Amino acid sequence: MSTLKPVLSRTFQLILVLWAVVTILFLMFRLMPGNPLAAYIDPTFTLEQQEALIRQFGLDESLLRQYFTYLGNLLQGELGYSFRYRTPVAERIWLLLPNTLILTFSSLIVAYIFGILAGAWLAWRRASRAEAFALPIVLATRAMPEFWLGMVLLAIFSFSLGIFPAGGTRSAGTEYESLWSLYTSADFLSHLALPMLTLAIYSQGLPLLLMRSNMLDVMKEDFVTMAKVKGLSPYTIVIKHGARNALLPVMTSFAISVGYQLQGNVVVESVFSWPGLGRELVSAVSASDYPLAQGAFLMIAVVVILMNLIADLLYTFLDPRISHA
Amino acid sequence: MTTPLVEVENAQLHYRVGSAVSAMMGLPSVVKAVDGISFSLNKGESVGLLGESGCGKTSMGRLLVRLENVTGGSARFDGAEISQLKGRALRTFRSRSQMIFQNPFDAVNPRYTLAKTMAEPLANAGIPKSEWRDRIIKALELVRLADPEQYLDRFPHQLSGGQLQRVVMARALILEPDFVVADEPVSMLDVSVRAGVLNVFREVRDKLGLTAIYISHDLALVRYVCERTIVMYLGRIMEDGPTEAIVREPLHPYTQALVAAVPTPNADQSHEPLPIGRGAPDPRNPPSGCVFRDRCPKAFDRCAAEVPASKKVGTRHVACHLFDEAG
Amino acid sequence: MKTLFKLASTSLVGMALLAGPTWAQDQIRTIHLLSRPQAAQPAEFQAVQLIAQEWRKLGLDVEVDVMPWEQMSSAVWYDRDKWDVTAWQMTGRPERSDPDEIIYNLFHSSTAESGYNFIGYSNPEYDAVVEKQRVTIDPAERQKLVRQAQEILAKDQPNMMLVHPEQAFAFDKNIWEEDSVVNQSGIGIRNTWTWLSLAPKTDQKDIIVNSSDNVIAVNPLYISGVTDSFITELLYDRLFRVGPDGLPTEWAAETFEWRDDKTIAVTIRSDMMWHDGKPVTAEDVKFSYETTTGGEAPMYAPFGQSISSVEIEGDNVVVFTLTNPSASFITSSLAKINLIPKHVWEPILADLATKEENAESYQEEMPIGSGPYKFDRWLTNEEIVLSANSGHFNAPQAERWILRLVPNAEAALGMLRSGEINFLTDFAGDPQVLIDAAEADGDIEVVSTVDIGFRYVAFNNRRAPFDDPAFRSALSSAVDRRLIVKAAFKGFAVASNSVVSPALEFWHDKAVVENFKAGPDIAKSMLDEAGYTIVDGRLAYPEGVKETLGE
Amino acid sequence: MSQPLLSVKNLSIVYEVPNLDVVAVSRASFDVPRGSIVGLVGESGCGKTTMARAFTRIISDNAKITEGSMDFDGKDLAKISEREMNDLRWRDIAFVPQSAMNSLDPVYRVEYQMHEVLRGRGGMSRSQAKARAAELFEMVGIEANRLRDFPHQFSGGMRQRVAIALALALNPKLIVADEPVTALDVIVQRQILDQMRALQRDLGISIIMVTHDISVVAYICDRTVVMYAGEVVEDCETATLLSKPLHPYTMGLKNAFPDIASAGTGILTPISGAPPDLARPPAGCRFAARCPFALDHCRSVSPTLMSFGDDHSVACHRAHEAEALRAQAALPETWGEIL
Amino acid sequence: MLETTVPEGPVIRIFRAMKLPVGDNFAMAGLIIYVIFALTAIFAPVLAPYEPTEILYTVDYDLASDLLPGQEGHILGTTSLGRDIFSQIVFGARAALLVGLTAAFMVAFIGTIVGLISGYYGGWVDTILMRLADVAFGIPFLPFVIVISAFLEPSIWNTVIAMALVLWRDTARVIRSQVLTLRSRGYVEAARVSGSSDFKIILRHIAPNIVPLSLLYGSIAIGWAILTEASISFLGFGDPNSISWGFMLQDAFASQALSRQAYHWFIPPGLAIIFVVSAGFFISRGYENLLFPKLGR
Repeated sequence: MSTLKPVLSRTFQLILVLWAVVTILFLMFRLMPGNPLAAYIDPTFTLEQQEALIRQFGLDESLLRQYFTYLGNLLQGELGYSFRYRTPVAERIWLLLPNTLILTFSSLIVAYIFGILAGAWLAWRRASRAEAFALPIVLATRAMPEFWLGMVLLAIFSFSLGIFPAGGTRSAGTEYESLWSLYTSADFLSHLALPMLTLAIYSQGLPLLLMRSNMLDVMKEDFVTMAKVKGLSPYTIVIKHGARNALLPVMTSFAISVGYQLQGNVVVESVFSWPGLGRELVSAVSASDYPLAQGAFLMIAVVVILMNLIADLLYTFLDPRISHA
Repeated sequence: MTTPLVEVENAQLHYRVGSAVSAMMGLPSVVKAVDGISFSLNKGESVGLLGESGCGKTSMGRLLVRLENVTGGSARFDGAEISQLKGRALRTFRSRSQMIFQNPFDAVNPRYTLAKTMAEPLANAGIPKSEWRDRIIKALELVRLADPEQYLDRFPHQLSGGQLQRVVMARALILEPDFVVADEPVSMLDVSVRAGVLNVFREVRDKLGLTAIYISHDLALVRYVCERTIVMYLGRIMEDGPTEAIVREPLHPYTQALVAAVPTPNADQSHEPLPIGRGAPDPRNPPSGCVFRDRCPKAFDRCAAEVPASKKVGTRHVACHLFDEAG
Repeated sequence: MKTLFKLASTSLVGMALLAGPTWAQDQIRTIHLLSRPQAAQPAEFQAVQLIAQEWRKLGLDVEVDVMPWEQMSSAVWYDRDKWDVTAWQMTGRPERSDPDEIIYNLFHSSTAESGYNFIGYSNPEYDAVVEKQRVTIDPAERQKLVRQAQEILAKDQPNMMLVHPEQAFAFDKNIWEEDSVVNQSGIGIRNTWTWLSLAPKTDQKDIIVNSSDNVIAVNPLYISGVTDSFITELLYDRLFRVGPDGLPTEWAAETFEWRDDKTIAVTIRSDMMWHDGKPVTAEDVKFSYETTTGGEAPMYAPFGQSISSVEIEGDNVVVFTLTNPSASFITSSLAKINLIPKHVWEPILADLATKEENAESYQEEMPIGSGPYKFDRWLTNEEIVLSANSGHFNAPQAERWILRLVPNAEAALGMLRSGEINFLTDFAGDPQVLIDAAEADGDIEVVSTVDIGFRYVAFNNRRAPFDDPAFRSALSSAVDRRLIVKAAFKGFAVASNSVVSPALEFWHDKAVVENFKAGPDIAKSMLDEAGYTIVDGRLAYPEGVKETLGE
Repeated sequence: MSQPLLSVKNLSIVYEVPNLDVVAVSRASFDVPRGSIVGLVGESGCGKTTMARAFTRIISDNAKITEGSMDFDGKDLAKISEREMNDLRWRDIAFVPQSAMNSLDPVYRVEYQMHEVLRGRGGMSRSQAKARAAELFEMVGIEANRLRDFPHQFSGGMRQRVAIALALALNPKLIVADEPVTALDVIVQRQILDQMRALQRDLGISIIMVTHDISVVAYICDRTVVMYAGEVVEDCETATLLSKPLHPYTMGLKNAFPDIASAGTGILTPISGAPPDLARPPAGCRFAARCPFALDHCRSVSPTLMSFGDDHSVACHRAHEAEALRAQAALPETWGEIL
Repeated sequence: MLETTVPEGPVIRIFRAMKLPVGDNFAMAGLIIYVIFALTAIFAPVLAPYEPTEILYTVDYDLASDLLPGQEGHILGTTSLGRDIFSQIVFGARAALLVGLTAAFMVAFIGTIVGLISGYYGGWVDTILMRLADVAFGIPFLPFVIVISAFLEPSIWNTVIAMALVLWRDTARVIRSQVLTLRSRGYVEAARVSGSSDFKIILRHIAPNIVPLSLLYGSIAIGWAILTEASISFLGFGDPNSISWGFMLQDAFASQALSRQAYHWFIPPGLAIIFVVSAGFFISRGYENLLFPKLGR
């Protein structure tokens, strides 16, 4: 009962936010200046052909009507037709989403494992020379433009050293039975390495700094002092009490990071020719393919919102002060 | 008989906690900080609001200076409903009714000099600037701060707790209000300086003919300051009457336990077990009927079924079913 | 507010404007020069920067507006009277080996309203010349007319012709036999003939090529993009193909015969099969041509518009009757329109006829053609795989043809060096970088070819001051083309003053290019002569002309 | 009389703040007899908490024990190695903190935290620990099934009982309790004090009770040590302290404290002024500035803690006049301005 | 009790009053970087030997392109388009300052106002504003800026406005929770009891306490804005008429600086971004917990 409550109320909130984002998206794309189809109407078209195209995309209806059609379609999981590809947007997006998710999650998992360990270590070595050296570097990694980092890594590890391939998810023409067999293949992993590393280097700063500052805070808590007074071993004190408590917000931040990372992917996917949602969004936007851009945007927004919810719930479930209220 | 200055009738202050969804699911979502409290104060009367943490005594005090508004019932000041005051009437009320806060270090803006802190009520009341300095010094003298001039340009952290609490008191009194709510004004202070602040409070109250409410969890302090005491428990009044009578012969089982529990600085005090069960009050989930019944050693069936009404017993009012047949 | 770092001169002008005296002559408004982004078109972007810099020296206030292709094309095509000047390009396609498409479509006044003459050029003398060359079948006669058209354009300067770029492509010579690469005139080594003849040296038998554009559709009835047409050309046969020499040659057609000016009979090969195993028939050919003009394929329709009827004679002869004699019919229609299987498309088209969508919106799961490659699979935004059709009459040497989608030039070059691709077919970067990389690598062969296509700056002939040929000529003369060739194209282009590429030797008018003189002084004196003067540091109209389009 | 359990001699603890040393505890001496409750009483900042922490040697990083000894059962807590000290911690010297809420790890069940001590420090098996935990809960009056709860699920008073149960886990000889009931309401406070007293009697352990509240001391402590500005100013049996205080500060403290048992509401008398800044302590007696009986001598010479009569130590130059001073001290006017 | 007073200069005192973490080496380093950065931006025309967009070429129409550092007086060489890299770096500071400061100002301003109103008034105003913040949290930041920048005219201002439209949320949430705490402070309640108007209370008691927080969020927003502008430029949606560091990187990559091994071209703008953005982080390091506000709701 007590665990159901936050889930319900947060889910309710999520639906509201989702609706608001969907509406903003709709307005954003419909109220843009100019004819949305302009880029796709060939000058040689007759007036009838032009009108047919406008009708085909339902752009002749009133704004309100378009809005309700759009909402109705969304409820059925339809995102309309791409202007450019003339095919259903949802189809393309479902094809690209797994690539984006695997990149996002693999990089974050690496970033979090490293960040948590390094953060705990730096907290342990607080006020040491190691810290004075490491902190500015960590802060600088968060200040790097991701695409720049990606390009530099590409230049070193791919162009110069030839260790990793320069882009894509697999070698030309290779075939896999399923996504799973693809994702577990050495070929895929070697393609994943550089973009994953780029994102991981950028992302590790958050868990690292968070872990470190939480550890430092926790180590000042009364219960840690009491653990010392109890004569418990340093391992118990630092790991079981310090790290365990410090981890809580770090775990929560993971979900939020997924949302953030998805946004960062937009640039990195373009650098590494990664066939994901971000690159699709960029190319759809440059091509004025409104329905596709809208669909890709919406999908990213949904993941962001979902992850915000999961972060909230994680916090609720992981902290016994809330879950056992 | 004069009309009372402060009249509280069945006042309620309910806080909503948790979301609308949890309310729909019937989970406890309301904390009844004040739940049906009635009393009145005549001009010049001072009363102690006594109770444990979470009993609603501070909320009650905040209602009377309009830091909160009643969610039910009424709280009137000089005949006017406090929560309805507007414009000019509200301004007048603000200058007539004041509050002394618990933590002196929190009650003054750390960025302000004491003169600036003291000037705030004056500015709000539209007192001409030329008079400020005199009035500030007069107020500081009133609370017996020696050599008040020296404090004007000081910052709060340069004063001791005792001194600062006097300044807080002076600020409350600078407009010569009729009514003051003092919320545990000495609980943050060391014992050796408490007495001074208490003595000043008593002196000023008598000098200005203040009507006062003194909020405290400490019966000994209430006894030192007020002739009348209202004992609260979980948002309700348990007992209301002359302090001495309550100290000597508490009627309500809760008051009895409370009086018995108060420690004294004497070697020869009773170590009898308290006439009360273990456990603690839970403001979110109070028992039905009498809110004290789950800890009351004398509780019987009726206590669970019915909220006891307040009954006059001698000079006192008691809300306990034990006194139902007495009348 | 928008331009952050205005040049000192412009701010001076701004101050002068604030003073607000009245001038005898109207100053010319700020001219907006459109360009595509640097990332997509570095050479064009650079050329535009240079041109803007030179024009500013004439006293013109120029602002460069950068936008991606789709936005730029809609700004220029859709609102034809709303833009000033734009950088533009015509890409070299095999069917443009015949000059008609360019000299007629781009400049004939009939296409100004909604066709390719988006600049609004209108000259009755010119119209007469290009109309005439269309129906002149005799080559020598026609050559004269085509050159005459070029001279008129040189005089009028409706566009500022810049260069014919040299396209650089590269391949891995460890993998492919160098002499199996075909260099098609005006097109380069990236062409269908190469994909057919490319002979593997090793076990690696896949041709792996790259594109920075996304593949939009694989649809024989939809002209969806340059990259997409590589694929359709391989999947679908045509009656003719433009050969490596730029002239049409028989393909699915075994023989052909002009029966008169307006009738051509084509005999099709008898041994052709669709990829699903069904034979290709004359019926299919007739169906293909009728579909093209039937309304469901608007983009292909112009290529079949001169056909009045298609008839079948016997088993394998198809007779086309034209509305007018057409000199370029074989190149522009018979070598252009894809042959599609009737049994596949008839039901699809019947279904589409009832809907808003037309055939351009239809993407087959598994496209069926009869061409030298078969469709294998398509991984969205990653690659398209075609495999060799061994039963084809001109079966390829390679096993598969794989198109990798690589959005940036840097990665494409990296992939070529690492072997992730073995034939660089799309390189938007600096050719010199490619050549240097090839030299360093040793295994890479770079081939560059002058393009049929060309780069130019289009003036909006409808709008003042560009409606004045003298003004256009002056602006065009302001920039020495050597600057564009060297500074923007790094030497990988030839200066141009004609829309007909020197790659089309027969049609190209050398004199037009050789006689063109440019330089700041020439431009200034031309403007002087036409009455344009500098008013307070800024170029102004001749007396009597008012600025009506100022902001 | 047997050897005291803990004997503190000349203990000084210094906080090293940049540019400056703050002597939080200055040459403090007192004994904790076996099986007794000793109160350590004083106002905020008097050094009582610092000293209490010193008995476990877990003090802030910038605090140093600069001199003196803490003789605990034959070992000097100030000198023994960290390893030896860690051996003593919780097995012999346990601690009850002021806020049990903050001193229990919020993410573990109480049972886990109990086992951590019983098994980790007491070497018990899982089943032994389980039984012992239940037994301890019973001792402090909590149902054993509540072991499965998280700390925040207990009320303030219950948490304090949990903290006491934890302290008792390994049968320590000494429990240091730092303001264990200060945050509690009077009724719960009284119940906890009763419990502590009962347990102390039953188990025969010693307790050091750190508090600012004389009434708590009066209620529960056998002996009381009064601290002022880092120094021990008086040390005797609680009854003696309340009836016959020798130090003017103790006398003043009593006057400032309201007494509900007294017949009327006499005037409470404050001690004017404030304690000195420990970074710059005055010469002479630290209380002199606030003391109505201070002489010139008091302001220049620091009094030492001396034995006066039976088992009664005091640090006052005028202790020999105490009888007379007490009489004067009872009069409010003695303390000057009462407002 | 352990408070000590050490004599301090007036600047340090002002910083302290603003709760800037002086004494912290990081924070000081950050402030110094900011000062250098601001001076560079202000004196850019003096420092830069060339106009950043000026195309340099010789009389023979050869571009002065791809020069190496030091060649012909170009400190950092020239780009493939024949522009002076050092001048671009210097003028890039101006663009960065402009983008950074305006975005930071808007983010801090909107966020502070929303947070103040939401926290102080509570009730339905709070509910609405915080739901709006939730919505803003649901909008993917970079994609949003891309869409706005691409569909409206590509200009630095559209980018800045798009950023402000989303990023106010973080500031607003933190300010709100800070206001909630402040609102229950004794001196604020005392002001209410003594009859001070809401406006006066906000202005005199609450605002001074949240200004440091606003500044902090502003300084982080400077970094975000510069990074975002760089990403936008890299993807080709940037303002082509302004030379920013992001534009330079885009230029370098589009011109294949990597293959040319023109490190002198693409490393300096990257470092410039890192330095300026880290400066904001350094300053905020003193407030580490505030760096990640979403976690402590």
